Amino acid sequence: MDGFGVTVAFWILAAVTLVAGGGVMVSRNLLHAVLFLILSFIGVAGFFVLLSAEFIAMAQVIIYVGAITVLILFAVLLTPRASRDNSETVWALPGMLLAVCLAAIFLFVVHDTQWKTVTDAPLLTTQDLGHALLGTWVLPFEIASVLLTAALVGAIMLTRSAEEEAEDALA
Amino acid sequence: MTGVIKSEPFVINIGPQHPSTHGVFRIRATVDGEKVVDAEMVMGYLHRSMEKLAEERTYTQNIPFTDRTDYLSSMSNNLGYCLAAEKLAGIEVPARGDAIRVIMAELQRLASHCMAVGAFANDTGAWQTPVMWCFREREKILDIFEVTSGARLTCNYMRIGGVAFDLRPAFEPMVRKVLADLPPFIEEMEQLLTGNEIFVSRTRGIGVLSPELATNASLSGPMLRGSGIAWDLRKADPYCGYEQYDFDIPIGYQGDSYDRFIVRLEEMRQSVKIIQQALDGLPSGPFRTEVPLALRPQKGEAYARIESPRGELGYYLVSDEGPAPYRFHIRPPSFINLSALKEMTVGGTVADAIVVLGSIDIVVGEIDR
Amino acid sequence: MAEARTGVAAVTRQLSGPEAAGLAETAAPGSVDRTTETACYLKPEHLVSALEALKTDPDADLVHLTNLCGVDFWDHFEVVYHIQSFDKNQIALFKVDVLNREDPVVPSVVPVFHGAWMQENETYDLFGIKFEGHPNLYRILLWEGYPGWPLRKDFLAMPGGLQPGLGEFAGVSRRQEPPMKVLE
Amino acid sequence: MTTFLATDNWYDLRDLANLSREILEAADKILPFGVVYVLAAVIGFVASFLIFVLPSQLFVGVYGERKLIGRIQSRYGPNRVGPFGLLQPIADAIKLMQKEALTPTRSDRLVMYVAPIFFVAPAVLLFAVIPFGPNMVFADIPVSLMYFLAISSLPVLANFMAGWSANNKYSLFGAIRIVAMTISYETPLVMSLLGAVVISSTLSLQGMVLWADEYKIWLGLVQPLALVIYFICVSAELNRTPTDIAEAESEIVAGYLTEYSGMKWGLFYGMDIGYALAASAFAATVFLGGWTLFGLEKWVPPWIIFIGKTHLFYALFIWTRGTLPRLRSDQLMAFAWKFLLPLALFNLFIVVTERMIWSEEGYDKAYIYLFAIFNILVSGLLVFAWARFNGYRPDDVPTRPRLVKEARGYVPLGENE
Repeated sequence: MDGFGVTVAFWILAAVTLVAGGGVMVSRNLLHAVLFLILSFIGVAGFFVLLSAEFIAMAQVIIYVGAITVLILFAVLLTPRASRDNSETVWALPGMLLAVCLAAIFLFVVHDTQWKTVTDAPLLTTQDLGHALLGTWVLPFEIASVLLTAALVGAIMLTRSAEEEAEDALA
Repeated sequence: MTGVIKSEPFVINIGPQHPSTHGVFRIRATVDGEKVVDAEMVMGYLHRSMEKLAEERTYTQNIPFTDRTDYLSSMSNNLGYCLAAEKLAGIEVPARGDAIRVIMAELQRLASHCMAVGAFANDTGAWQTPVMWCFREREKILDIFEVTSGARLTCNYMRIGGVAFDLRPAFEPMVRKVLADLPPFIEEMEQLLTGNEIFVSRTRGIGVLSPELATNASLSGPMLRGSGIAWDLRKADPYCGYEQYDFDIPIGYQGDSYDRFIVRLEEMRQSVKIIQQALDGLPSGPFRTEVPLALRPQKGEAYARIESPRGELGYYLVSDEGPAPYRFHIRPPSFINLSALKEMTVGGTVADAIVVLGSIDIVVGEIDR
Repeated sequence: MAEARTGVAAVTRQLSGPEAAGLAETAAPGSVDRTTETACYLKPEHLVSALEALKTDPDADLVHLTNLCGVDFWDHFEVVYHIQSFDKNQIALFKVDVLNREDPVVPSVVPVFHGAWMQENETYDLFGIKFEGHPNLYRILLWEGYPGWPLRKDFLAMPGGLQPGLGEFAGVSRRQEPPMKVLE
Repeated sequence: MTTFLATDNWYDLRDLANLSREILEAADKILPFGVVYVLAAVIGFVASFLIFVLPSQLFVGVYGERKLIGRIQSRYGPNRVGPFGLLQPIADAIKLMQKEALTPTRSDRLVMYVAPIFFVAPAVLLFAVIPFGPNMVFADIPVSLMYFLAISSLPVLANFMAGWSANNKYSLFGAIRIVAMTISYETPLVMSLLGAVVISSTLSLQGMVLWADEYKIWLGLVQPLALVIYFICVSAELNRTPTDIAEAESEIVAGYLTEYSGMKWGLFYGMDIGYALAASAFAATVFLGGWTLFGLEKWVPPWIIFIGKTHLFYALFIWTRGTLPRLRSDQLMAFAWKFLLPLALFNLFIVVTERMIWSEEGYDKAYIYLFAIFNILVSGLLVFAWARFNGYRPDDVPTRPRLVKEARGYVPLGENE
């Protein structure tokens, strides 16, 4: 899975993802930050494609770009205008320090790990993924879905107003 | 954050340049999300002060002004004004003149309702199709007006004492053709719209007017009848010999936009019936009483009213024996029908406000005069 | 309601002045000022109560305020009310004299008839007659600050000559002199 | 796979993939390594977009739509520019390019400029996985259905950017509406497509076409409910007229496009048609058997069959646009959650059960026809029953007003004559 095109694509995607990630932090306008976030998600999806994991790539685009950012957009729209802009700079210095520390730790770990390398990557198809999810790992999969359902119900309960609850109590 | 998410209401201007305000009318709506919490009407963009202008001109010269108030039903406006002037001066109209006036007023009602129904369907989002079909039928009626009076929109056809010209020979076959075409067309509109689930869910229960509010807010015409009040000046206070014709008053069920729509469609059927009868029994004889051009009615006042397509169109004239009316007041139906706009729109969404405005069937020329 | 309707006339009965006055006297004694052949003049201070009584009185049943307008008679104004009944099929004409031309004030009938809202606003806009008790009296057709009241008979004879009144619009007026004083 | 009469010769127009293969092989010999990928991309873009999408946009999307709607509305439609008005779309495009592209002073200028570009790019990408013929698919990836869904969830963000950046209240209305609507309609859309995936057991669009070819039946017949739900959902996501609440002309002027003009608006308008074409192509591929037509594809070039099916499906969009009024936004949302989603779930249950029975019977071909008949009947019944359950009572709505002989004031409801 290497070649000239793949290399070029990797570097382009890396640049896009990193620049967009930086844009999320730097951008003062909250909406611009969300748009940068979308770009970086798309870049990540591109990485998955390069790793021959098309299903994950498509899921990344559908879930992160199609659904999660839309939810973030809703959150932005429901934010009062005064607190909408990214003007909080008091935490810039501590944040920077923390980021540097984290980066150092990561670099250290990456450098010191004995990476297990295989010469030929196993070709995982979508069918294999399906078999794994609904065969071997069916219990964790189902537990995750129950968790998500619980989260859904909880979210609905949180947003109910007092009047609605009174109405339901009557019914 | 506790409790519900708070939202700030903001003001949105529906109009004066908006596809659905039927002219330069403006609703200054305060919305909370999509919900209208307050609606304020802003009008006057088309104000020409006709009532003042009319005080400077003779009674006959004022007829063209009436064309330009409600420009979608100029014949009815001519008729209302002429009736008021005749009442003031005590002039009798010959039988043929009356019959021609009835035919013209009913044709005008058909044309105007075509426009109202089509534009209303357009407001609910039926993209142009109903309005185009309505235009097609309206064109035929406007052709009749053109043959008769020389003008299509501002006809200036009625005169004090009768009508301006006698009917042309081509008139009767043209009207017969329209009368044959219209009932199938109304059927078609009903198939397209009244049976349509989307249309029904958009209009039913929207802009509900209780009969009490409709009466108290001085509404008239299809707005009043949609609320279940059987009141039609052609029946209640017949003019031009409407008592000779057999027709019914359609009334609605619960006073929503849908009821006003079906009332208008049914009124078109009834108009066809009236024109049929008037055309069959069209008397011969003079079509106009001779009236001096510079009419000087005796001192007094007169209030004459007709059932225009939009409702009760009244003209209140005061004479001081001069050649021009001392006071010339129009009771514009679509202006007064707007009285209940706020009550009908508040609580609904912006889309509902548009539907309600469409169901009132306003003509801005008449609102602003 | 069905019984009441048996006596409905086929043609609307135009109540004469004395008839209307009779109805008003029975419904609200002492409210009639004077009568003419066609109209009944009500006292301004009794206007709202009289119309309220006429609206609820089963004999009069004047529920529908059809028309409301002002008339300028040079020395005084009149406000004209055409009120009709659906069940009795009759229409009556009431008037109110507004004698003070400098500061014309009439009680508003909006509490009785919601439909007066628009028409009183229009009358205020074009005549300058103030309706006391109107919830939101503003110039409905012209803009706020329009100089003068156009339907008054003396509108064209304002100080400053023949001025249709556009002088207040910045950029429109080519006049050099300061904006004229308006009749207010 | 059935045998095709199409040969490997480059001049065989029944399969244009031969031609492109010949060109690429020839180019590979002369050009340095890697450039051929770029060339392949260019050929794919030219073949799918410039040759198919652009003319379809102009002559079906613009001209055809205006002409067809003109006939529905009993008028002529464009008939002045060129023969039969055929050059009208080109005249429109020239007019749009000449127009000034206004940007409001207090708008977010950058986002406002980027939005149309961001709107166009996915439309081009969508056609990469659409199979035009047996070999004529530019990127035959195994999860092309997922790819299509993923890419088609991008334009809503461009719409939102357009609506937000204009700093106009109507635009903001349109932006909020389209985002809310897309979230609502994505769910039943995917649920309905899942039925098609379950029965054909593939995520590849080409695989679905081959499935339809093998069993000699369209997926739309096996999954009629899924086809209907897909059509409704896709017209909602594409802002086609019965559900175009995001640019509802009579309510919020033009929604998120209110402040756009010139070619910036033209890109949105043109690519709306592009997306509708892509959705039609997708529907033709998944539900209508793609480039197959019961053996006819051996004689007629398969891509002509495919394009014909796409345009026929597109005509459905035009038809609904010409006849139906628009739903209110809350009604549209309720329709998605209360009506389409449960139906899609019911449909999924039925399909999964059928699939189970089918696999136990050893994938017998006869069963699929049985399932088709069963599903068509059950779908009709299900729609009707669920509508009744949700309170659909068409007989309760009066179609004619009451008639009264005389004027007499208020007539209470019971007192009919």
